[in-house]
Amino acid sequence: MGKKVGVFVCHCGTNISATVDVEKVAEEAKKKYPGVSYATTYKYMCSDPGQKLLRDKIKEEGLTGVVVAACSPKMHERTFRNAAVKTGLNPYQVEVSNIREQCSWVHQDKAVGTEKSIDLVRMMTEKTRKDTSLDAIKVPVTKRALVIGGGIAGIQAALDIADGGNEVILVEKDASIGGHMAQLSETFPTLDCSQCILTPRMVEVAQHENIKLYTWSQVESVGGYIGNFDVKIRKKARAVDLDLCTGCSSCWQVCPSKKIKSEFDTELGNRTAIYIPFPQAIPSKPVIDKEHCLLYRDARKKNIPPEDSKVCRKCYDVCPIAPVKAIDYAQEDEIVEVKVGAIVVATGYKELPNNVYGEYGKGKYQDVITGLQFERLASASGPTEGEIRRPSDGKEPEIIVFIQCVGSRDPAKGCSYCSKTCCMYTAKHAMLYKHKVHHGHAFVFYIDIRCAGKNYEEFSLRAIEEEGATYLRGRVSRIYKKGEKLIVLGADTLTGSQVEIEADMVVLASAMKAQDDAEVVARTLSIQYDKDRFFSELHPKLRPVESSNAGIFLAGACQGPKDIPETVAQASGAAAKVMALLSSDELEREPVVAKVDRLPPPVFSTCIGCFYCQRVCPYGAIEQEDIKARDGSVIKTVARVNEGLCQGCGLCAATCRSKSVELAGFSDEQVYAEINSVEFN
Amino acid sequence: MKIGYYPGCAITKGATSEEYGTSVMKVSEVIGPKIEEIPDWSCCGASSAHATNHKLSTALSVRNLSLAEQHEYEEILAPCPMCSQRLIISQKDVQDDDVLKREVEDAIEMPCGTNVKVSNYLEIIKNYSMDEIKQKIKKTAKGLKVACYYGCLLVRPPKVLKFDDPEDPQSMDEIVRAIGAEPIDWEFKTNCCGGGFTLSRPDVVVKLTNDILEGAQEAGAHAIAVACPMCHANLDMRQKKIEKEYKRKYDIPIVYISELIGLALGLGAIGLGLDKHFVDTKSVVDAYT
Amino acid sequence: MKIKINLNERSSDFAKEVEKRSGIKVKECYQCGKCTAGCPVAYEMDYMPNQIIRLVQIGARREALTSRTIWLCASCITCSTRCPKEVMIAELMDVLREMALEEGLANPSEKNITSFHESFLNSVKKHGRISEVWMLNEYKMKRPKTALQDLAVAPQMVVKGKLSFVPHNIKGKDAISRIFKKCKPK
Amino acid sequence: MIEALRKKAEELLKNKTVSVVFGYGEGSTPERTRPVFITKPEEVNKLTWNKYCVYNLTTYLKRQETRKLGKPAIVVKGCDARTLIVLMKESQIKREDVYILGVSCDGVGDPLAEKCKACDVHTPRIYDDLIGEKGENKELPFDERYAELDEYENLSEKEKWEFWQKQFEKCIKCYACSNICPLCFCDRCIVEKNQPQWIDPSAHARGNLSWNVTRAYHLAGRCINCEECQRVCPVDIPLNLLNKKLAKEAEKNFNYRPGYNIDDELAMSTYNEKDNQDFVR
Amino acid sequence: MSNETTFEPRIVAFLCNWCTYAGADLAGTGRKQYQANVRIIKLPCTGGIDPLFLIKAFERGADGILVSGCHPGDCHYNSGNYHARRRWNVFKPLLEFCGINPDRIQFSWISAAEGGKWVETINSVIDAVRVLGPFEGYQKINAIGPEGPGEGFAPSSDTTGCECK
Repeated sequence: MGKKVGVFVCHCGTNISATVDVEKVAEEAKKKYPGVSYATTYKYMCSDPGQKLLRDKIKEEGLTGVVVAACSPKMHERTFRNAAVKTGLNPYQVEVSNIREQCSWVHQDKAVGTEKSIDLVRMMTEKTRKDTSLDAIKVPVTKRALVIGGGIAGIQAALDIADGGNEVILVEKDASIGGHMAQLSETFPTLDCSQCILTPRMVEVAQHENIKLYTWSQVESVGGYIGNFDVKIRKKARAVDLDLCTGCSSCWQVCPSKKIKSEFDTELGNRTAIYIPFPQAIPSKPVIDKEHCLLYRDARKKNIPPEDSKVCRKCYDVCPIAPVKAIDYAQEDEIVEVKVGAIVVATGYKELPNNVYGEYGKGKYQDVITGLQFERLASASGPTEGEIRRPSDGKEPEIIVFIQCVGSRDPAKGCSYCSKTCCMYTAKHAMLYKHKVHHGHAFVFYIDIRCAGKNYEEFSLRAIEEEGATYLRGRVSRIYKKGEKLIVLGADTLTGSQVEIEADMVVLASAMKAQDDAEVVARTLSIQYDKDRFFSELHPKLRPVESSNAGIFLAGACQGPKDIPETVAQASGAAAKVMALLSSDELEREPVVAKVDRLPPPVFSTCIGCFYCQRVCPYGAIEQEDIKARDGSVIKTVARVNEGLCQGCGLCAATCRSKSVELAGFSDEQVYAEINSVEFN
Repeated sequence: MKIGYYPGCAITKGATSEEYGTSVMKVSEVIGPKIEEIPDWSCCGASSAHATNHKLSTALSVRNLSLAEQHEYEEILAPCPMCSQRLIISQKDVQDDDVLKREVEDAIEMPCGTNVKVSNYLEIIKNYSMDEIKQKIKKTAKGLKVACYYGCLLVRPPKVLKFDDPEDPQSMDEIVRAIGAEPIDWEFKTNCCGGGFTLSRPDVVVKLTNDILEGAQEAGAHAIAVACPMCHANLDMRQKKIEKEYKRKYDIPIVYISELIGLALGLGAIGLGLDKHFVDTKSVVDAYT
Repeated sequence: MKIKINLNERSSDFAKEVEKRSGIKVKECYQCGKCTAGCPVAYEMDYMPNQIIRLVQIGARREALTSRTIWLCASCITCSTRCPKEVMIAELMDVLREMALEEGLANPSEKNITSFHESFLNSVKKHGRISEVWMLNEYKMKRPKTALQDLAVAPQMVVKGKLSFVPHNIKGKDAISRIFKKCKPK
Repeated sequence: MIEALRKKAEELLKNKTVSVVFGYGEGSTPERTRPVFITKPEEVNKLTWNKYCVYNLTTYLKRQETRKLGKPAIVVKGCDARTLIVLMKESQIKREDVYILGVSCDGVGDPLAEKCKACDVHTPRIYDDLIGEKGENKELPFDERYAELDEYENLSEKEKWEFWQKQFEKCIKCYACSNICPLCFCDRCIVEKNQPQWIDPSAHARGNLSWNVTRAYHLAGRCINCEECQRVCPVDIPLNLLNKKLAKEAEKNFNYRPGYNIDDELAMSTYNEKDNQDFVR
Repeated sequence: MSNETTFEPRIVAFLCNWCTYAGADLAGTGRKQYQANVRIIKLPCTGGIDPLFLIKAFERGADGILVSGCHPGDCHYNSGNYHARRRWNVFKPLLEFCGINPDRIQFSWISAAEGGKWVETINSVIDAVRVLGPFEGYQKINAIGPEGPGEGFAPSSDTTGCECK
């Protein structure tokens, strides 16, 4: 028996009916389309009465297929499918014809809009006639989460998920957790000390019974799918046994390589080759920097195993642990395999380096520094113990210039976006400077002051009104050196004049960029990223913490520039999503998955086993299956889809020459019917 | 490969900067590449054309490109940066704009020369003659501190000219290094000298050139090397006036890079045109041993 | 200054007109002022470079075309090179100068500059190349007040053989004058 | 060479390395050869080798009748050997399940077949035994290898359309082209799929373009241009022109030649992030 | 179709669900107007678009086709558009080789945020095909049979090709 399709045309108030004669669409459908046994219109199909109409008619008319001609399926497809389910109709027998976004709103001429709507409804009716009932796919959930990145985003997400009673694995690529926030001096808009508020949370992570921490580690690969990810973590050899080491500090005190530029201090301070990045590091246990360590350099040069080198073994010798020392030169990378149900990506950002702007000296002027470098200068734990001094000669700068939007809002230099945090941190820098150098003068070049946030506007005004920073509206064109001074050529567009400042120091409010390896991480995780290489959220408004890969969530600046409060909020949001996911034992997934045909013997399947599908599948969802005779001999080897892994892109179906694999919901028959019914008026 | 030579009005025989042309020719005879003057070349229109009439400016420039292509040159050397910049920009403009291309072809009564490559003097030396210089060098100017001054037209607009770093170019510095002198790091390599305003707004020129001379002097330069007749004219001929106006003594010889190369190759100072400068170049000539 | 906006006097399409003529995307300027900050001649200008763009953006056609700024621009292209939005500001000045001449709006107080351009091009038109002496001659006739300013260097130039009194005529000078004819502004 | 071939075949059959030898035998006239399937050592004298051995015997690897004969040794020219590489990459045969008797070849057909004119695989790039001298395979320039297409690529759009319409009009959908093709090995060809019927299989002109374009497209990045389809076409459609055009595009855009290097990824199952996209808005 | 009435091209657009379809939605949300000559078929990904679909659309009377999806690097399925681009790289030249005007089969990257680009692109495809005129060549050869598109919309029967039910 043929399918009985019902067509429901929505007026959407007048959104549709103003430019589409909805009555005529319904009439035509009923009159002309085969299989349509019922057609009507309704003011708002998505409203309760609209849904009731749908349910009632499915029952009364015995409909076995439904087309709702309304807004984009992205809006209410789920609404209508859920309504249908209540009547017992399979949700995948319901289709939405998009006559609003793609018709009534884009064509003014009512005759034209009506004609097009008639076509669109017909096409969807034809597809619906070929719809088959599909059942949701159920998959079990592993109740453990992985958090990638140990900055404030990762710390917050890990703590929230762990507090919710789930196991968390936290992976950090550096030797300590803490991220950028640990480097900051004070935080806006309250000016409380960054480390003072961060370190308790770091300690909490270390002590939490539900959190397993891997520092100096990286995620090597991620397989599987929502609820069931298989993760490989590379624990890089740190040359220190974390179980044995007590963090007693004797090793780094004796290390002879003392002049290595400290990454944590943004190269303004030094560290040793065996080191902890900063005093409050978690874990408070060192790592050997193999690039600079004399022993490892010697081993590389002589091409011998490091443990055989005799050049310098001071750290080993001094290590008080017995009988086995905590220093282990022979330590090798270790791969840890874990299964998790959900993943939070919190890999953070990278500050635009100082060598991009030729007109600002490309990094050749020591006293032109970045915002993060200023944070270290201003930080009590920094290389100058919080005193603002010039890197070149240690003098206190009497005139300091801050330049906003360095790298940001500058498509010519590669970032067109606003980094969002610089207006606030520059205001903070100006204040901190004035607090520390009372007689000093602070000038801030800005284009716009963007301080939208609770107490933010007040904070930035305070810099101007109370702290005496002079704001100049204009971008700086050039910085050059003249004697001891830096000449800053700027402008103040409000007075329409050029401004030339003889400065002692310049601070660039450098842009927040995506991490250098963002693309690699994205590929490892199979998530999308945008043109600036920040990871893409699934929906800019309504699904801001979900990535494009189900079960993987985003937190913090890896998704776009963010300040601390926003990062923490998003991290907690991601944690909530993870907990919702981990709260159930099983997951339901849309059954839009591929399927390779199976036929009775002697054919078994029209698949000939060329496995192009396997090669193109982005998810490794295609497996090889041996079809065996009774005696166990292999008759043929054909493709099979692992429904758990398949994400429903249809690449396999389009690649298969014999069309032996099809995508449910977009089957050959359905697409064919749709194309076949493309008939213009 | 045949390289066509487009001197342009300023450095041709009998013009204000003829020593630049002379030294370029003399140097090329020793270290190559071989260059031949493009027959019957005409003025590129310079700033006066592009400042007032885009189509005219394009047609005047492109005419020379078309001539070069007619004579089967694959590359043109235009030592004057005003010329090389105009030729390159005009070539790009007709490449990008079909309507303009048709109009220009109508005006010049020839197909547009869209393929010939236009090179400035530094490019030519860098691409063809660096090894030759190193082999044929006879004298070195050891200890001579040279401020390489590129000006505007060699490096801007960078997206079109695609030559060197617009904020800190290095190609002239490399040449200076190759002849044994010492290029200094200074801040005014690509500042503007006022260029075409030399007659119409000499006051502007005097101010801008003073900044440049001051910068060079503070950085310890013994001489300023240039590759542009306008930069040269403004820094050299106006130096006295600048000194008077700003009450400051400079006495910095302004030399063409081609002259510096020529001296290193052992060519005579007079033949290279070093006698034609307003500021005495003796100190530079004497630095070569 | 007061900018009046009504249907007759102002054309808000000025920016569009400029863009159509030159391909320069004036609307993309967000007024950061970097062009002004780096301009070597800005100190002499009546409007800062960013203000010229602003005038174009808001359709203040007359103010832009009668400005002195457009004539004072030395075409050093520092502005375009450093512009974060890659607006071709120096090239915009060319277009505005061209429009000012076409519409007879060129600011008379920068007559030195316009006369220089005229004299220069007349020499090219006549000979195919620049004859510096004759070009100078015409310029000084046009701008008698400038007659004395370069006297200090002239004799030395003659001595050094830097001023040739015989103009060089190229063979194709007729072709050049035809180019001038065909490229005459409307 | 023939002797060496026969001797090798005899040896392989005798020591049971293989159970059948696919080779060329003499045909009804001296200018013809035919495929022979030798299963007994004493019959190896049926094997021959000459310039009339134009066929690509690898097509018998896909046929049930010949598959039944057991592990084959197969006589292949350099071009045919490329098919073997494709078949291996596409999981249709395993390397160990076929014994490759490569023959060095200076070109076949009289007059010389088109495929031989720009041949740069005179010596097969894969074999177990090589019959004949091992020559050097000098890679010919891209343009030379695809010179045959120039004439057709230079036609105007209208001429192209008319030319191909005239060709496709002749098609009687006998499917000889796909039957002979060693790489058309699907159990069920797309044209045989009737739910839905993407391509009209009936013997009239409707769907002829669809069929011929699809057939060619399905060989993109796979066809090694053995020209067998064209040879067997009863109505003389120059099918290999289409195949060759695709081969040219695949090589130009992906720097890929099917069956040339066994380690190359199959062109149509991989991608390069830097693939050409000049034509994409 | 009579030649006297002005020719209105028939364009079929195959769009990926995540980028271009959403971009077309966005054009609607922004009430950006464009010509109505297009019928959109939505698929999950450009990687899932078999060239057969395009051939079929021509067979069914399309005068032009647009295939559009996510920008490179932006595919919801990571690599679907890269694979699609490979296919187009051979398929488009093949059609051109057969004498089909390149403007009749066009490709674009349009993201979910590029409503404007969608409008621009589809208008320009429509305009280009309008200049080319109807794709009579293809339509002629396919009209020979009993189900030619010239005779109006041919609905699928419920038993298409199915004899066993």
